[in-house]
Amino acid sequence: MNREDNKIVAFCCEHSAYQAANKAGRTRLYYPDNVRIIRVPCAGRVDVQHILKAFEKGAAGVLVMGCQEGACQHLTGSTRAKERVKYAESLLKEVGIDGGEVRMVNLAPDMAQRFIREVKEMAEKIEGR
Amino acid sequence: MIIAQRKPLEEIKNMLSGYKNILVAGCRTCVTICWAGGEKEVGILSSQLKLASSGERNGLSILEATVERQCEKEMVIDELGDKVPEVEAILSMGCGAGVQTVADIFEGKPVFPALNTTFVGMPEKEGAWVEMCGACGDCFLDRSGGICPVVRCAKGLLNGPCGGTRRGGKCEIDPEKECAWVLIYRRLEKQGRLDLMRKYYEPKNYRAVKRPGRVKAATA
Amino acid sequence: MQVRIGIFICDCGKSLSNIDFTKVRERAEKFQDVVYVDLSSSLCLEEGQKNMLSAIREPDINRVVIAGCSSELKENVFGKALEELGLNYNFLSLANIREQCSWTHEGDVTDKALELIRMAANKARFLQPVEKNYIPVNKEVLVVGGGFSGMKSALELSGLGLRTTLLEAVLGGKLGEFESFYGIEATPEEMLSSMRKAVAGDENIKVLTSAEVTKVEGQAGDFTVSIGRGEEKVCQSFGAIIFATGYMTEILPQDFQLKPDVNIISQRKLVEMLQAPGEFERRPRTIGFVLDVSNENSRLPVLSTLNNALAVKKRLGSEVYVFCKSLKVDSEGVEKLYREARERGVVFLKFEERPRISKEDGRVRVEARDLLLGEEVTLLCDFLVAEEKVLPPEGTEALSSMLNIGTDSGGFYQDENVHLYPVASERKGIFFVGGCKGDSDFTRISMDISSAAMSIYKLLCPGKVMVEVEKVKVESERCRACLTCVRVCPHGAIQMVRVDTEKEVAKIYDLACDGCGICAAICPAKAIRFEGYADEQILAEVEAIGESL
Amino acid sequence: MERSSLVIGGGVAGMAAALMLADGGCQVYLVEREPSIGGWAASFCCKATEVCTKCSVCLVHQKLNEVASHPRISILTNSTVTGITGKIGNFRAEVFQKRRYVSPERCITCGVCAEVCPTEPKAMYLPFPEASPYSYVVDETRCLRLKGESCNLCQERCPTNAIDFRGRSKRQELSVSTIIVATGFEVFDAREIGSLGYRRYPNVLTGLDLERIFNREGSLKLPSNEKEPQKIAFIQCVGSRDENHCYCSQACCKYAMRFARLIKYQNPNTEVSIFYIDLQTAGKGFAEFYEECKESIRFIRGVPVEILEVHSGELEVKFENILEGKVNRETFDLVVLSVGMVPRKDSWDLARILGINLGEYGFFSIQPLDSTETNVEGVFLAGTCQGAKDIPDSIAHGMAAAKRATEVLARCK
Repeated sequence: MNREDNKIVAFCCEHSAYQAANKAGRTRLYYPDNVRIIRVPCAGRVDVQHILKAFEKGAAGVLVMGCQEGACQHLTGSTRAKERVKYAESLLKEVGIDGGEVRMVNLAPDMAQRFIREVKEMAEKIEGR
Repeated sequence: MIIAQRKPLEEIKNMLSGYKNILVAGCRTCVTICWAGGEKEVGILSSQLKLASSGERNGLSILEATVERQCEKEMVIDELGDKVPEVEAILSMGCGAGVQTVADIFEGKPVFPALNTTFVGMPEKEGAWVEMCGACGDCFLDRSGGICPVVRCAKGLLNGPCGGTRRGGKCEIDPEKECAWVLIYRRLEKQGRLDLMRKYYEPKNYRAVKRPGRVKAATA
Repeated sequence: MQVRIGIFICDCGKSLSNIDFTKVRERAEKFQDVVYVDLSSSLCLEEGQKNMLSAIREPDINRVVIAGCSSELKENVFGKALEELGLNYNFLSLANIREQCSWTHEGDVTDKALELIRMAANKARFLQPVEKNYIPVNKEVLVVGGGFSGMKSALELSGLGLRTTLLEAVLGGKLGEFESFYGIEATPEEMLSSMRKAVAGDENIKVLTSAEVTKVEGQAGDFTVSIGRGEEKVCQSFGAIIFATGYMTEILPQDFQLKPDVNIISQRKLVEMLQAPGEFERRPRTIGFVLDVSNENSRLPVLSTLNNALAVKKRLGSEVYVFCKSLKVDSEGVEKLYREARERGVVFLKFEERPRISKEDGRVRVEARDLLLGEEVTLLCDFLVAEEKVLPPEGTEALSSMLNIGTDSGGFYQDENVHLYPVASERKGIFFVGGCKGDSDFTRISMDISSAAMSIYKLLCPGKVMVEVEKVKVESERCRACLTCVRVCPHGAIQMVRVDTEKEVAKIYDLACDGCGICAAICPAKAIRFEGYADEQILAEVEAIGESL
Repeated sequence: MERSSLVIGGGVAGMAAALMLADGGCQVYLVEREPSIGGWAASFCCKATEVCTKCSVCLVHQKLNEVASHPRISILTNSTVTGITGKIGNFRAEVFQKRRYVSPERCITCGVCAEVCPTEPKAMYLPFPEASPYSYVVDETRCLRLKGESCNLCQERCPTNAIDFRGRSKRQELSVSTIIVATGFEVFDAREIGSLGYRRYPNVLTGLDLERIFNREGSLKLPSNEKEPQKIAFIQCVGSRDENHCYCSQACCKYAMRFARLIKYQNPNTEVSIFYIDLQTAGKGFAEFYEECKESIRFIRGVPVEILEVHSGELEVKFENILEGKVNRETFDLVVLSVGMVPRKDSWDLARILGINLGEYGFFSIQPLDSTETNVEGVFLAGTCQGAKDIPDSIAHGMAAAKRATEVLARCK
């Protein structure tokens, strides 16, 4: 995967973001097709190394999408994911990737619109670079 | 437990400038426990280095390995022995002792430290560590109720608090830090051993300690 | 054992028009380790599955990738189909080429569909088998706390045939604050005594008085609890624990200038005086109640005030005034009680700023600006019943840190997470019921008690629980015993154990583990492997993105 | 006698009860009137700002998936209970299943039938995206074929021939040992209070409309001109705590405040005020949320009686401002009526079938000390059919009803 393909890797928690993506599909709402959704049991499962490896393999943007912070089935999953995304951002800034290419998103299973807005924002941010 | 902290990436990149293929060697003992040089951090640093060099024409090629304990010759040779010939330089993520053991074994290749070894300490809370012992070679803890004034008092005094202790028992120099001697006083008071604080203790003779220290077991 | 992947693509009744399935089929055959690719039109129906099962048998496929739609319930349908073939149900990897590909993008999406299938196939190459097994659970239950909630929990559990041990210093609790309940004939006293009789008579319930919990170890299904009774210490194993330690009430001095000679009394004192009329030298002419001063958001003071105000009206017939800001009526039947009180002549005065309370020749003077009248109101009353702030019982802090569970913003048990309501805690097998969870009313407390009893019945009644053995596993030779995972696990499912090599390592209890993977992500020594979402499986999916087609 | 239970109503309380019974080892028949289970809350929206406001709507989605994939729960949709005989331990329930032209087992929801359907709006539709059983449904009022015309475009094009217009309704008999009634509530029809102008003025909405708008669009626009509303008023206690509804619907203050926070979060310069009688802010963790609301939302004591649309399309609200003690008029872009819960109109005939009594306000009545037991042994209540409750309490009530049913089963075996 090389950087020009502008691929977005989205780690989606199976309880909220993955369901929101399905809902977007079921209501036939369109969003950019350079997104690749990877299903994880909880946003807390995503490690800093996964995010860096995604960029290393050529991803242009990474989205970590988990539940709302008070509604995570595993209580601290989303909070931990937020901290790790912040840490990943600082590591990427050291390497020169500091245009906000990695982002933590909090969703609920019915927020198809929000999922689409986040994906579109990330797609525009990468094109703009 | 030895606590260490990773150097900023800028510093590491400057060390490695001019070398194209590198071995990043982690250590599975102390630096893993303090989240600085374990297998996970080896992966993170390698990804960063690869990303940093992805811009240039022939980017870095990086080998990753993690030694069981970098301060043991046999373990270093066992883990890195066959990888070192393929690389130009070694970036060791062990503590100071680890880096030097690797450097002594592989004399032919430059060995660079990726971490700053900071102190001997304990976890304050999950993910945060605090210094507890300065390895001064002449332990004073029996006379200070188990709280080391050499390290935990900013000025390292041995005879009671300086005159500037703040209200609430905070240190004069760093308002968030507890004054070590106030802690010592309270503990000794609880144990009824306040007489220890009435004795006068000679200042420590730091020059007497021959560097580098050496300890030899009787049976060795 | 060589990985041989079979890919089964479903074109959903030929309705996914923007995917060229012939091209997908050709390209899919070239993926790594793929030995068989099959295209069918409705995999989710019986006929679709039949030909899939027969296809798997011939070239002994041992990993299955299904590219189709998203319906989760199909996952365990395919899982069972694999098991029938003797394949482990974990050898299944799904790619969603309908909701996440064909339906959400315009134009031709064949390349994206191909990529999604290759991601699933790449992940399938690293899948390991997961076995299921039964873990025996202890069917004894411990109930801590002997108040109304504790006794009722023990009775309800015994109704389901579960044996319980009830710990309490004194049986009784908070019912003493109520003189009577609106709409219920039995007085609180009678209810409590009948409950005590029932508890004493029930052979499923063993009562240990003046006992408290000193230490809890182990996990759901097998807690070892050490109970201190005076100097004697008992250690016993339980399958589940219910905490019903109730709440504490306290009249905040700064809200009510409590001076000995001023007649400011608590609800309990008022009830005692009502039950023993001789207490009053002479019949009080006016009694005042004050609410919403120390805590604007609690239901219990409203319940006790309305019930006791009605009781005063019936018993003494004296004038009753209630000062409140916003009356909490969102409990069962409280609006009717509020209406009944008003009809009986109880006067409700609503204030915005806090009323000023002072003493005037032996009686209590209350001044406040009443909203409905729009002017200052001063009231001289013989007795003022002060509002008591509902507080968590002491020892909550110590017990919750010993159990490694969180408390909510008010300091009560049970963290404020939506998934824990009504009675669960972060740790499986530990439940909270009644006032110790925070301020609540009687209908909700009895609902809590029944839900807790049912949740425990669901967990313990079969005597064994089916778990996925070591789905999340600590590799003991890599583990450095740095305790990070023990501290991070939100469900307290990880504890340190001594392994045969005399080394202490972390161990994940399959029954308590809820499969979130937070420990696997944070482990600095990469010692925890989460089968199904292991690092190499996630990175395999990432690598498969964008590889040359 | 293999233990089995009948749950009438597939809303959040019915699902919670069914899951608990099934996990306790009992075979459950879940009878649902609509083509899909989920009830009201399945179409509600998540009201989180940065942090979750604990409205528990995501629990409903989770329960929907769990019920759909549970081996011991069999879902009968489009069905109602027409007769009950027998007593506790062996009730015989007669279930009438309205004909379903699209068979849920065969339908793979490929959407081809909806594409070819000539009607507008489509006669062939999905109840809602997370419907369970996930299958298309025919709307009898709009389908040309059912109006007598000869059109079977969808039947020809369906790849798994799941559509069969000759399907007839079925009558089925289930033998169960206990029954749990979870038939839910109805939203108070705000048109009953004519002076509030609901349905007369486009910019007067109810809490239910807001839920649907946020669920579909994700943000709020003025129905009249699709612009962002600048000034919004919430009116509490519409259809609760009045003469013929002498109860508090428990959920309206909470959902009104959550919506107000959500709207302020989405565009902070909108002015939001809430008119109330007594603000219900009790509940776990709600005190902190109420403190946050106080800073950004204007609370006015006193409930308006009249809304008139003035020439500029704005709504003029006439209310008695109790603080100042005089009647004010104020204009708003949008007014939301926080409607309460009223008993279902058809609970009369279910009461007749089951022989259970109706309470004072039309909800089913309960025994004094237990909010799930009815006067008929073996028949229990769960959720809002017994009285107004919010989502978490309905779940707790469903679990409590399941416990009572299991306890009675264990005793009567």
